Amino acid sequence: MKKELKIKQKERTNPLAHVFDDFIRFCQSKSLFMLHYCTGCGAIELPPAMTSRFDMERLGIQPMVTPRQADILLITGYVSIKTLKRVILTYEQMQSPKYVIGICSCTVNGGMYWQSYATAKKLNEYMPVDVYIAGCMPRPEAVMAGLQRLKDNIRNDKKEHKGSAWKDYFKRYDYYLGNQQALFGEDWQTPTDIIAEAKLYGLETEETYGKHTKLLEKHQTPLLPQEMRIK
Amino acid sequence: MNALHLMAELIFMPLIAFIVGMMMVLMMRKISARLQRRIGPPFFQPLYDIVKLYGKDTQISHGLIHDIGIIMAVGGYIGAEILLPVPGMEGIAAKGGVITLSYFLMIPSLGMALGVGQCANPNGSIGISRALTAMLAYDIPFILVVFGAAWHYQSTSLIGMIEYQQVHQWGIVEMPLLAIAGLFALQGMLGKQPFEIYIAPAEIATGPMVEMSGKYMGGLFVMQTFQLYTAGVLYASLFLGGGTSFLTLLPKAFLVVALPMSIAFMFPRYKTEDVIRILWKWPVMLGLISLAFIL
Amino acid sequence: MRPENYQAVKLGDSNEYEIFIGPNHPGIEGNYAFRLMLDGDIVVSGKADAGYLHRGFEKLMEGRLWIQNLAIVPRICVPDPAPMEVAYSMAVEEIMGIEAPIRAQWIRTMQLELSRVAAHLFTFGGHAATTGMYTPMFWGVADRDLVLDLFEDFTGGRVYSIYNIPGGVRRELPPEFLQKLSNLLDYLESRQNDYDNLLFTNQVFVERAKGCGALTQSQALELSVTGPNLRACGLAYDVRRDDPYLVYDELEFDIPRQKHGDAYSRILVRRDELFQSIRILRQIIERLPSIKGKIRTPIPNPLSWNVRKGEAYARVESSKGELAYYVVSDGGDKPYRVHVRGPSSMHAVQTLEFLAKGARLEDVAQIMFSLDACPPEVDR
Amino acid sequence: MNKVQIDEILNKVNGIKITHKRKTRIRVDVDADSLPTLLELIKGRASYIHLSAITCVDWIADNQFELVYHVWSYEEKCLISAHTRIDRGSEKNPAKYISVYDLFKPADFFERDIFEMYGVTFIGSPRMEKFILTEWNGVPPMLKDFDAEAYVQETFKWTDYNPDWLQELTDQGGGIAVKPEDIRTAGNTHNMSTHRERDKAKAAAVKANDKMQGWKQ
Repeated sequence: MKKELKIKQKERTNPLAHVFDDFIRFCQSKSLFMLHYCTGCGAIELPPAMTSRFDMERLGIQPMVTPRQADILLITGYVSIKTLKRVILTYEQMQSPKYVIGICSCTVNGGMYWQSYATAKKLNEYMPVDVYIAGCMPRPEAVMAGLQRLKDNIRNDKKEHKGSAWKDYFKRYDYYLGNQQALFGEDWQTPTDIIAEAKLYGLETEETYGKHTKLLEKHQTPLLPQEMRIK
Repeated sequence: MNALHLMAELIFMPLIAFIVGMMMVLMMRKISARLQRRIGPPFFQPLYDIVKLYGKDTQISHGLIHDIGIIMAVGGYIGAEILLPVPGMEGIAAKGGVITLSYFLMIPSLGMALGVGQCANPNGSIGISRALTAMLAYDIPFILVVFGAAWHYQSTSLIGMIEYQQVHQWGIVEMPLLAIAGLFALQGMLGKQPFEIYIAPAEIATGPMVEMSGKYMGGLFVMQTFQLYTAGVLYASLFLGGGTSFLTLLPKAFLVVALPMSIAFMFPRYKTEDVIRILWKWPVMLGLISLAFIL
Repeated sequence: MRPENYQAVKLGDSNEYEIFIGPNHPGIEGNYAFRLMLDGDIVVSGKADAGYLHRGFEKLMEGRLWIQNLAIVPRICVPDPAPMEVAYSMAVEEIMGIEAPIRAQWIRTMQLELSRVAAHLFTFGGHAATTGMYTPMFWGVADRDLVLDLFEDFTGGRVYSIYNIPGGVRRELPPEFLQKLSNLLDYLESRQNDYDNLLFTNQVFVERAKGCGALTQSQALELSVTGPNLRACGLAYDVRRDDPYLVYDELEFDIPRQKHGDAYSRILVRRDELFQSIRILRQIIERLPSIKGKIRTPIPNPLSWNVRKGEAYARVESSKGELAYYVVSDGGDKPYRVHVRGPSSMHAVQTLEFLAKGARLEDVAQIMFSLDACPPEVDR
Repeated sequence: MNKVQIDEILNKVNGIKITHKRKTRIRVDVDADSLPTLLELIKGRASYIHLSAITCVDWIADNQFELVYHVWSYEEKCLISAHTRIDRGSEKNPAKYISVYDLFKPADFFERDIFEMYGVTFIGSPRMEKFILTEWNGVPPMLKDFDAEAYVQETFKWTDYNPDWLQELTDQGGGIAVKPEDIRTAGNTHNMSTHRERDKAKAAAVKANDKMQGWKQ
């Protein structure tokens, strides 16, 4: 039994709306909670970046431990296929606006593990990536510079449209789902219903649907409210 | 006129609490940063965090109770703020008194328990059960402290207590043992190390906050500002003579908050049962001895 | 409100419930998972779930040249990469029947000990953070960064130095490097008091760590526990002394040990080892200038280098324990088989499962960090 | 215990070949049948109680797996590597061997590892299940006849890297001598299996450069 969701995005009629938007965007760029998923070696350069020597907190970036609260998903290095599944689950649980940063060359193109049967090569096939920080591994300064770039992107999103890559996941869900299915098999599904969300936020486009989403619908278990019983 | 005046106070008291609380959060983060040999966040960071969390495009709700829980958590503190007299504004403090206030201070924990229970995340459930256990642990010394203070000042109204201290000596001079017991309870109430059992990221991945996102997390951040403010001002009013103006009250409040924070970043956390044992042993003992003197 | 699609797994009529620690969790070291079955607060059973960091290293190495492999070996253990390079180079040297020049061996020893210092500083912070004290982590990582600066100075790489090569080391030390090293050691020793006050004698920390995850010596031997974890159980076994390699038989150092085998003993052993490493480094600073000579035994053109047929089992003591490389060559330009025996493959799987049973939920993360398990060594 | 004494103990096993490689390394070759006996003997009689590792080597030309048990003695300070060979088996009839879990607890980990990576089943090992490769459905990947590179080429796509500045350089006759795409598709050349091949490629690139009369002038 799937709930029909009828809420549509409201028209913005407030004349001050864009002022609020700008202010919120400014705050978003100033305060970033990051979830650093230690998928690989790059994770070792994050503690120096976070702690006393480079101190990320002075830029308003602090670590958070659950995906629900985080704004940035830091993928720190190669993603093995087993990890990639968890990364996608994590990504889908995060609340938008959300950003993905791929650290290390391995997230760009497989890096030095390009021969490996166990690692996924291109991260942006499976989720939209905002900023890549190449290097093996990038120094803390490079990580900080990448985060600064992300902050600039968020602040200038209105002009340049670089800070809203997360919308792409809803808009072109079929593409991402197709790549995921190719790697994990056709019965792949996540607990989050992306299509319903895309409808809810008014982000669905033609590319949200396709043959892959049809395949998903075939075996997707229906949403059932959890039973609560007290014995 | 009177009703209008009261209305204005009811709005301004939580607002002041919010702004001062944010500065206290900033101070807390700055203290931790200095102890950890780094610079720390910029001045407006707490504001940015809260605005950002409220400005999230999407939130996930786990049902009505989840929403109500957060409203209770924040609302409980807003209620507490208008019961907490500050210089120039009394709100409904004269009608409520410190007993009502201590009841109000329990509402946020219960509200969180409701909200988190709805999330169906085992980490959250463990966290909230620990939070309630911690509440049980620090409430006994807290009630003792409140009772002792009320008996000593012969008043259950905070206004009366402050007036007494302005005339006579500060509470901390007259009942030092009770004041120390109060500091213990304060540490437990703020949930800081060594009594930080319900946040515990390494054990239960931040316990009650595990499923909170967007506005809900923002609610918790707001709650934290109120929590620090309440703790600071309440302790200052009970033992440090309150203040005739904000210039005298706020330094005391900041000092009171800074003390547990400086201790917190130097200690690990106890286990749950150790927290109960320690909070029921030392502050309660101190409080009882102090009560014996007072009575 | 937004739709969610979760289904809780029901476990029948029992009080037990399941909790996942990891793979993305502050209480787990790196990318690793541990499933707990809990009854209240007590762990009924735990099951390690590895493979999140699996890259198929051993397969990759079979497909690359002997010299190319040097670039990927350090990546097997990220916090302590130097022993990996040295062990691999030593194995290849043993097959080839060559030996690194004496000066290269001293430099290698220095690199290993510096790496051990860095790894231990990292571990203190991690262990303390699991008990809720974050300040040592900030201090430790910042001090470790100073060691990394030195690495950058003499190898060119901050974390992965790729400094060793079969037959020696790549480069001569930069001028005045030993003076810098000496200054760093002075600084680290001056920090000892701070660390002791903050962490090792902190009453609350001692209370948390004492008795947590205790191993007896016989249990440790049965589970093949090595390194500081074994020495915390009272057996002074160290590859550096018992199966000497490089120049360790010419150096004076003690092997610290403790009796109780719990988390507190383990962190104390690491603390003492840190200062033993400093002692070794001081001896190296003293001796190294008087040792002149080449730093590399010439090897054939590495791009068409056929290592002769043979096999070797090279063991070194990393900061985690006994690290071994088993290298087989069939006479080709690539290794026929490389097997990595990471010390954590013993600690993070069977030992952790054994210690978690009956422990409290609060202690699981601490047990894992006190064992200093390094997940990539398990997954490879 | 000196060389003679340990030899005496080892020689109780039938068909054994002992090589003293150096002071702390002894190589022993035994039949597959007598390996457990050997391990039990050296554990019981000579205090070799620390199982350092079990390695499997795939000798595909001989159609055999070589199992190597590295056992260390804390008292003798010596490592015995016991080598044995078992039949490689086939896909339908995978290789089997006897577990030494009852002698050495850590064998659980190593045997499970070999089971995953090579498909050798150890009879009596407590957890013959997937551990690291739970998401892997293919053949055991460490087998020599599994071509990881072909699998990768089949499964994954690559990012093309053609920035403008590189294109400019290429137009002028410079740029990357051997493109990563070519390396990948050309199979073996990626590792420059011989330096001559690499030199050839270089020479070709230089020639091309000369023809273009490039940007150097």
